[in-house]
Amino acid sequence: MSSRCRARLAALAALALLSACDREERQSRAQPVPETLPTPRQSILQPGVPARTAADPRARAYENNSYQMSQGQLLYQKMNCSGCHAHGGGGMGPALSDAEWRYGGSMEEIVATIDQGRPNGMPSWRGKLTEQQMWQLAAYVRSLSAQPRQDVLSSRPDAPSSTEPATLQSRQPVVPSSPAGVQGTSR
Amino acid sequence: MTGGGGLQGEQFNRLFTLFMGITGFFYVLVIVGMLAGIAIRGRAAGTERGERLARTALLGWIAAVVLGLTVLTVGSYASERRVSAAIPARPPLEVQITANQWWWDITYKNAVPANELRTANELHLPVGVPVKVTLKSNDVIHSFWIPSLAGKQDLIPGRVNDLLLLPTRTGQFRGQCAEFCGTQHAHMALDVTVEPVASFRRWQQAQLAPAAPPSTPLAQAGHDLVMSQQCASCHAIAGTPASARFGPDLTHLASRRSIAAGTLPMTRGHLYAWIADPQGVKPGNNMPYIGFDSAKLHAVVAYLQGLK
Amino acid sequence: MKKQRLVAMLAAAAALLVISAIAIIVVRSRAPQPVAQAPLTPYAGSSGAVTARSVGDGDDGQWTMAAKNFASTRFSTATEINTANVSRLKVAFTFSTGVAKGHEAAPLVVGGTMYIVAPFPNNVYALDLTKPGAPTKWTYKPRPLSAAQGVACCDVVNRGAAYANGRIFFNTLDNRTIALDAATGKELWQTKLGEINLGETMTMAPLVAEGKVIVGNSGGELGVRGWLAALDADSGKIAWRAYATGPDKDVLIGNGYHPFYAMDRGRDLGVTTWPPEAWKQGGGNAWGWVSYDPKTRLVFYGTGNPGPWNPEQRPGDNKFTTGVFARDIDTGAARWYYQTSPHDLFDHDSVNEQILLDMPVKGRMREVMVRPERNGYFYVMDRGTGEVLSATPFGHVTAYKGVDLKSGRLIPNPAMEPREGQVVRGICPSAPGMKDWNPAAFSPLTGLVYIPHNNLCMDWGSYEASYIAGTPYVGADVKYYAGPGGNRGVFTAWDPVRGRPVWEIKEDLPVWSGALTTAGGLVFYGTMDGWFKAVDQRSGKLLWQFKTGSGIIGQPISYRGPDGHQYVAVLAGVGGWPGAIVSNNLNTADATAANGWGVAMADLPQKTTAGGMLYVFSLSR
Amino acid sequence: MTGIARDGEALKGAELEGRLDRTWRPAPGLWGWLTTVDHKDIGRRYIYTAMTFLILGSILSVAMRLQLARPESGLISPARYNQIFTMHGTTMMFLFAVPVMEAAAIYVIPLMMGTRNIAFPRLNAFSYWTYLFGALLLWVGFVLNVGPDAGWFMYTPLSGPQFSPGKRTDIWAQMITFTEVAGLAVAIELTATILKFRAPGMSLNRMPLYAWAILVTSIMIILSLPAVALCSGMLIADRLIGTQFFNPFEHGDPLLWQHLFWFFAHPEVYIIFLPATGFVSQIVETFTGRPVIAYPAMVLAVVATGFLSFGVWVHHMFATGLPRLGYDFYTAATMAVAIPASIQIFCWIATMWLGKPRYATPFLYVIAFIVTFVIGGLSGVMVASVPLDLQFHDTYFVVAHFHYVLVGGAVFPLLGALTYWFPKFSGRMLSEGLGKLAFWLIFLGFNIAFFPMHITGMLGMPRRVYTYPANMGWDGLNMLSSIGVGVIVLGGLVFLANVALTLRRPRDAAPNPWNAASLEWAAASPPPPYNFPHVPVVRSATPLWEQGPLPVMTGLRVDDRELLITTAIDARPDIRYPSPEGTIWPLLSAIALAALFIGSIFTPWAVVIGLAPLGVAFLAWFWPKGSPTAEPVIE
Repeated sequence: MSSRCRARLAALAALALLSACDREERQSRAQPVPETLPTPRQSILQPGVPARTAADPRARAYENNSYQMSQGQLLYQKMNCSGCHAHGGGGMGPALSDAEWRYGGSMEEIVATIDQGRPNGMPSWRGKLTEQQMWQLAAYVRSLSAQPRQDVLSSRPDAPSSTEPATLQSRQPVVPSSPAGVQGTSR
Repeated sequence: MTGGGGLQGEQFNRLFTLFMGITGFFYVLVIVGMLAGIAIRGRAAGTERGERLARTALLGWIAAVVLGLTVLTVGSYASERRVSAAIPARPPLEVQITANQWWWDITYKNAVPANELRTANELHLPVGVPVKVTLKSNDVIHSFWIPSLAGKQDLIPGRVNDLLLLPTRTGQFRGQCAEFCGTQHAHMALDVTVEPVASFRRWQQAQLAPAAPPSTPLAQAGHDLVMSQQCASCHAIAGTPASARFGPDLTHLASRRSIAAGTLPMTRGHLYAWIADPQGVKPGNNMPYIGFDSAKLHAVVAYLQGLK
Repeated sequence: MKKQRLVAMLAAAAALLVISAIAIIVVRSRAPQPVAQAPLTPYAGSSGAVTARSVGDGDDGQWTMAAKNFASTRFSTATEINTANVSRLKVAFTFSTGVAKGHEAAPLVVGGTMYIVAPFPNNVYALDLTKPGAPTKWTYKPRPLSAAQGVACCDVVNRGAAYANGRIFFNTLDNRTIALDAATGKELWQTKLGEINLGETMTMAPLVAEGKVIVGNSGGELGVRGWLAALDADSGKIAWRAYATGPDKDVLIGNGYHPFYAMDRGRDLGVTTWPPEAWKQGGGNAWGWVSYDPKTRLVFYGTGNPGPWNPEQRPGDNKFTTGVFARDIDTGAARWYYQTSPHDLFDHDSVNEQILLDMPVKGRMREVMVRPERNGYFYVMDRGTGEVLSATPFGHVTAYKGVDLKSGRLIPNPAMEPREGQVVRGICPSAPGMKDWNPAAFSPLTGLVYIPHNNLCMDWGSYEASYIAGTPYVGADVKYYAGPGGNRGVFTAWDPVRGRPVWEIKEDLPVWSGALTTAGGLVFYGTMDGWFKAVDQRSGKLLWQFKTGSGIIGQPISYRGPDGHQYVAVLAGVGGWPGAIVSNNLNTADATAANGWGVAMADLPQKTTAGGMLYVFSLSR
Repeated sequence: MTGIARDGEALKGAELEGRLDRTWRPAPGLWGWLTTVDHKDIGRRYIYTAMTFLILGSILSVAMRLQLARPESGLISPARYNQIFTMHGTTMMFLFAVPVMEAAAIYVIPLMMGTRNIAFPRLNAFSYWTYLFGALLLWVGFVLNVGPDAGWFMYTPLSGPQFSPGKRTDIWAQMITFTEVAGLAVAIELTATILKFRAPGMSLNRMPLYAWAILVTSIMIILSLPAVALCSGMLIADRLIGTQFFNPFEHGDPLLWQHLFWFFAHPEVYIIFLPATGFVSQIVETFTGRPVIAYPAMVLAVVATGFLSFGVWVHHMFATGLPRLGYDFYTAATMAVAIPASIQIFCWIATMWLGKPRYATPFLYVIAFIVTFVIGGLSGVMVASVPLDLQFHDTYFVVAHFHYVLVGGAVFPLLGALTYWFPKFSGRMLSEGLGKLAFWLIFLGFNIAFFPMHITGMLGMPRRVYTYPANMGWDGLNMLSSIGVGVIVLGGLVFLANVALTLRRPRDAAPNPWNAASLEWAAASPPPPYNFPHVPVVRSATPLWEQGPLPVMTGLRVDDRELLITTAIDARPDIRYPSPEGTIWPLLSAIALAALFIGSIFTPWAVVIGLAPLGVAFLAWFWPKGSPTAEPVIE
């Protein structure tokens, strides 16, 4: 093998590696794909049947990019998502950190949910968020249930932790006390 | 030298002159000594007398260095104390500045909360009035620095710092973030205006008023877009339903000197550029590309330009 | 001695029986009015407090409003079920609402019919008590907007209806007040009062007095500007609406406004005690309880928390949130106002019930209202002037140092004040308070107030919140956990005169149900794991308990059925703010789930499941 | 004692050298290259690697200066620029400056001490491989666009999990772990070598000043590196497993990072600077033909600098709002550092007065050192003052200041030292003509590039900006700085050309071409694997300037690797000590360690799983061989 040939091979290998490693790039502009949402505008949801939406090439790109995911994390707090869904545990809205998805848990389906809103209270964010922001949010939402690749996730935000409070008092079971000292039923 | 717009700046200039004098003297001494030593080749070479002389001179040199350093240290302390003595610990004006990636959120505190004034990226100070700048951060560490007024203080998440300033000269200055704070650290500037008390009061009154209602049909269309589209998800405009706090307050946007924390001068053309392609102007900042078509862009710019 | 008393009581009971029998007959023809009666004979050792004499204890045959009467005592004069026989209490009949959300409502019983408002979708059921098994007489479905569920801060609850003049009044989650014909279930009128797109909902139980339906809105966690409105009971037209923030004309503050304390006086405080414009999203919702004194024609109610929770975003006192208003029922004009938590730091709404009592204070009988407040203090206030006569903590308080009775101000503990960007730990009571909405009951027999409440502390981390209409406006991540002792709930018998507990029962879970007192010497309450309990008013001794199918957060009531026997009824159905962990199937790995209940309620899914069911009990015969 | 051969009257000259060569020479070929534990091989390798990173770091600085030459330039995106300046700082500080100073010491110190190898030679090999893998990790990451981008100082919370998503910062932090391990290992070797391996008679007060500098430096490394090990470990834990060390919400503290980081990073500047003063002392001694005057004062100055350097870290944090009284202390302490530095400067100049200077290239670098370093030192006095620092902090004034200190104070002496010891390394003298040309280009280019930065800083230009607005009065000065960097690059190329051309010539250097006084010049140029046929004996501070042949001591084994250990203070012969053979296990251990560290970037389980191969490699490395243990010197 001539040295020139070897050099070319090396250059090719280097290029391949380079292209594989864009997943940390701070891509501030949206992905170079036409900005259209993945689903038809009307809902195609059916109870009990997981909605199958067309795969969108952006799904993987956003989900595998740690910067996009961290932007999603930022938006999750700034757009008050955490007000309803807490840090994944839910509240006014359903939990996002469990395995149950009422309206589908794929990137495309989550974007559709954010975009269209859902009948039991999820507001539509169309026109309130850009599509890029919805993709970022969807990537972060999926990370709450640990679905994307682990090496893309951040361990924690600089925010109050959502784990058990350090000051938690004893978790011993408490037996209801009665001042008269009587326990249980008097049948 | 850009110091000198405020008390600290004046003190800085005086102290710097002292330091330059003494350090300059020692520098000249060293260089002349070395050049002489080289030029006068081996004049004292090998002599016992030379060795003894050198040891004695060393003691003298140490004494001189210690003396010089003492003067500088004391001068430095004195300068600091003079500044803190000149500014009361609780001055009449308090401004709270909260740093964000990559812009400044500014609130003029007031005993009556309803008179608290909120603006962004532009600081007005009355000349000759001591001011306490309270510094907080919403994300990473930033540093507040107006070179002309001198003094620098970090804004650290989880802590509240403050900086006492006393502007002594009117003028327009540029402040900026001095601690590396991420992608757009370079474009995190602050327009500072030091003005006479009367015009400061006028500015304050004007800024306290709610936003001007749109005056033309085009501006009205822009207003409706700003309220119904992505803009209102992040920005607040007093007197309108837009009340979000993710981005800078836009109530009197058009009265400011620059766009996007000192990135572009405030002109009609730059407003177009900024809204049409924020990521081209300031890559990595949190303002998204919205994709207004030209008609909508015209309307939005027309409305924003009316926010005097 | 004992025998004499027994005879006297039996005689009284017989007299009551006759009276109520007459009342039932009357009721069938025309609407009942609360009947002022002579106070019952208190037990020896009673605190000396009695139900406000201007209201009286009412009759025992029915339950026309959630709080039983205008004084909000929740005291039934029926004596059939008493400490001696309560152990024979058995289920008489049940009824499923078919809703698996939190059931906070009190059933109403009027003239042989029971009325139930279920949680969203707020169906109203009328059960015919005259027939065996109480079959449904009619059902009314208001069909509220589905999206309203998304802006209801703490489960899609409803706290009950009100009855007056042959009409049932209730609120729907999507901000409608509806009047139904009690006999047929036909809709008479409905008035839309708010906008769910702005985050507004209605969950409270209306109060009807002097031909006015008093209602208020919810939404303090979504930056909704609070108000209390009076609707004309006949037409549904808005007679007046008083906002909790904004200029004096919006708050209906005029010449007749005479607050007791200087801190509540001034012009346009609803504007000047806020940063510019912030009052428009300032909260202060009247989502809790309303009491009424017919003598002074004053309506009493409290206002909710200011928005957002993060206090640093709203410097100032934030009038007129977290305080108590006394308003003229005809005009809505404010008579007085007292702010329990100026510049509220911890979501300590002031919406809890005000029980109107007459009781001795420093040797003099005074017309007072007592309020077991969310901030942990038991307030005794002069209901004519708004003067605070005493404010005593009824649990573990670290958040405050006390109430300065001179200025009326609550004194916060500087070490516990929230700071943006840092978690403050060990704040007691927590955001749900020493006691949330779940109402206490008063027994004129003992003169004690029976308070179902919490023993919770919290960690609080606040950050700047952004107001986006129709989304939460909170700015704080909080986590609750059990306070000293490890028990999350307490049921306390409180002596309002001496300002101290007489007895208390520690409950593992927060006590989120209302309380009911009866002339039989009993007090009833339920627990979130589904135990419905009867204890002795005097000793707190547990006399009877029954495990229902789901956790109880409803308000028990008691009535005399058409058969002349006494019944006790309660809605079971876990939910509400803490119970949303179960009713909304939340993930408790996240301590901040349900605004802070995640870890505090982590064991609830193992202890109960969702489901709405009415349970009615009577003595086995 | 049959079968044991020792040098002495019976065994000397060519036969001795032949046998010693057989004993000490590494195995031939690639295997030998991988297994060698010879301090000269490893030292050379270390120097080459570190100089490679100097070149790479300089390429980054050229990129930065191209971007900054004009205002609002769009040449480099902000995200890329932030990586570049982070990589520049990190490479220069962690991959070039500290390693190259250690590398020179690894090569020179055993020779200067008159011994045959460094203490713990296998650890030395391990240290090199660890350093290499850490450096490769960082640079491969950078090439693959996962280079760190939060600054070489990695302030939290910017470097924390929220604001630096992805693996960029983890790569940086693990690179730190690698260099910590490498640096601590070398520091321990050098401390042991200097204290125990000195030639008989080289009592502490006869030790060359360079050895003093290295001794103090090594102790400083041992004391300061744990601080950065701690904070980078905490950062990794925060980022990887979600601990809350630096989360202000959960009562973690971003300033904790700054305290720990600067507790290491300020001494680090002196870790770079003190060896450079050692170079200067050796060069001044050689090229003035006399010892540096006031030896005790010089030693005390070095020790004092090391001591004071641990008490000044807060002067990096004057703007953070710490208590004012604390600031006063750190101002005074920082000012005090000027005293030992000024003593050293005085002594060198006085030595020039009293000696007969020769203007060889190394000496020119010393002159350049004094001219530039004193500027950096004096601007350092300025930034010690709180009011002045609050204006200068994080501006180009500080950039100018520390480049004057680090380039003027360390790189110039280093280049001088490389020129000075080049004949020892390679057996060839560098060309004086090209050397002087390179010197003048670098010296002038440096001043053109960095002096204007004092002014841009005073005009208000902050550091670490990827661009700046026009019309601030900064444009021309920035252009000048960029031109200056071009001149430095030219000088650097001439220097490289000089080295390349020289290496093509045959070996011709005498053992002591500069007529220097210290022991390394007693060995051949380049030295044989065993350094010295006989252990030299020292009777003064300048042994090679003594009359007559260098006295030696005999009796060490020649058929096995054996060293002489002397007492720590007086250097009296103490025991004979076996020095280990070459082995592959340090390399394999380093590979296992690298797998563990790099794996831990991706999953914490790598720490658990990675321990197994590491344990095996260590076990094999440390397995007792049954070789004779140290025995006391009998004579």
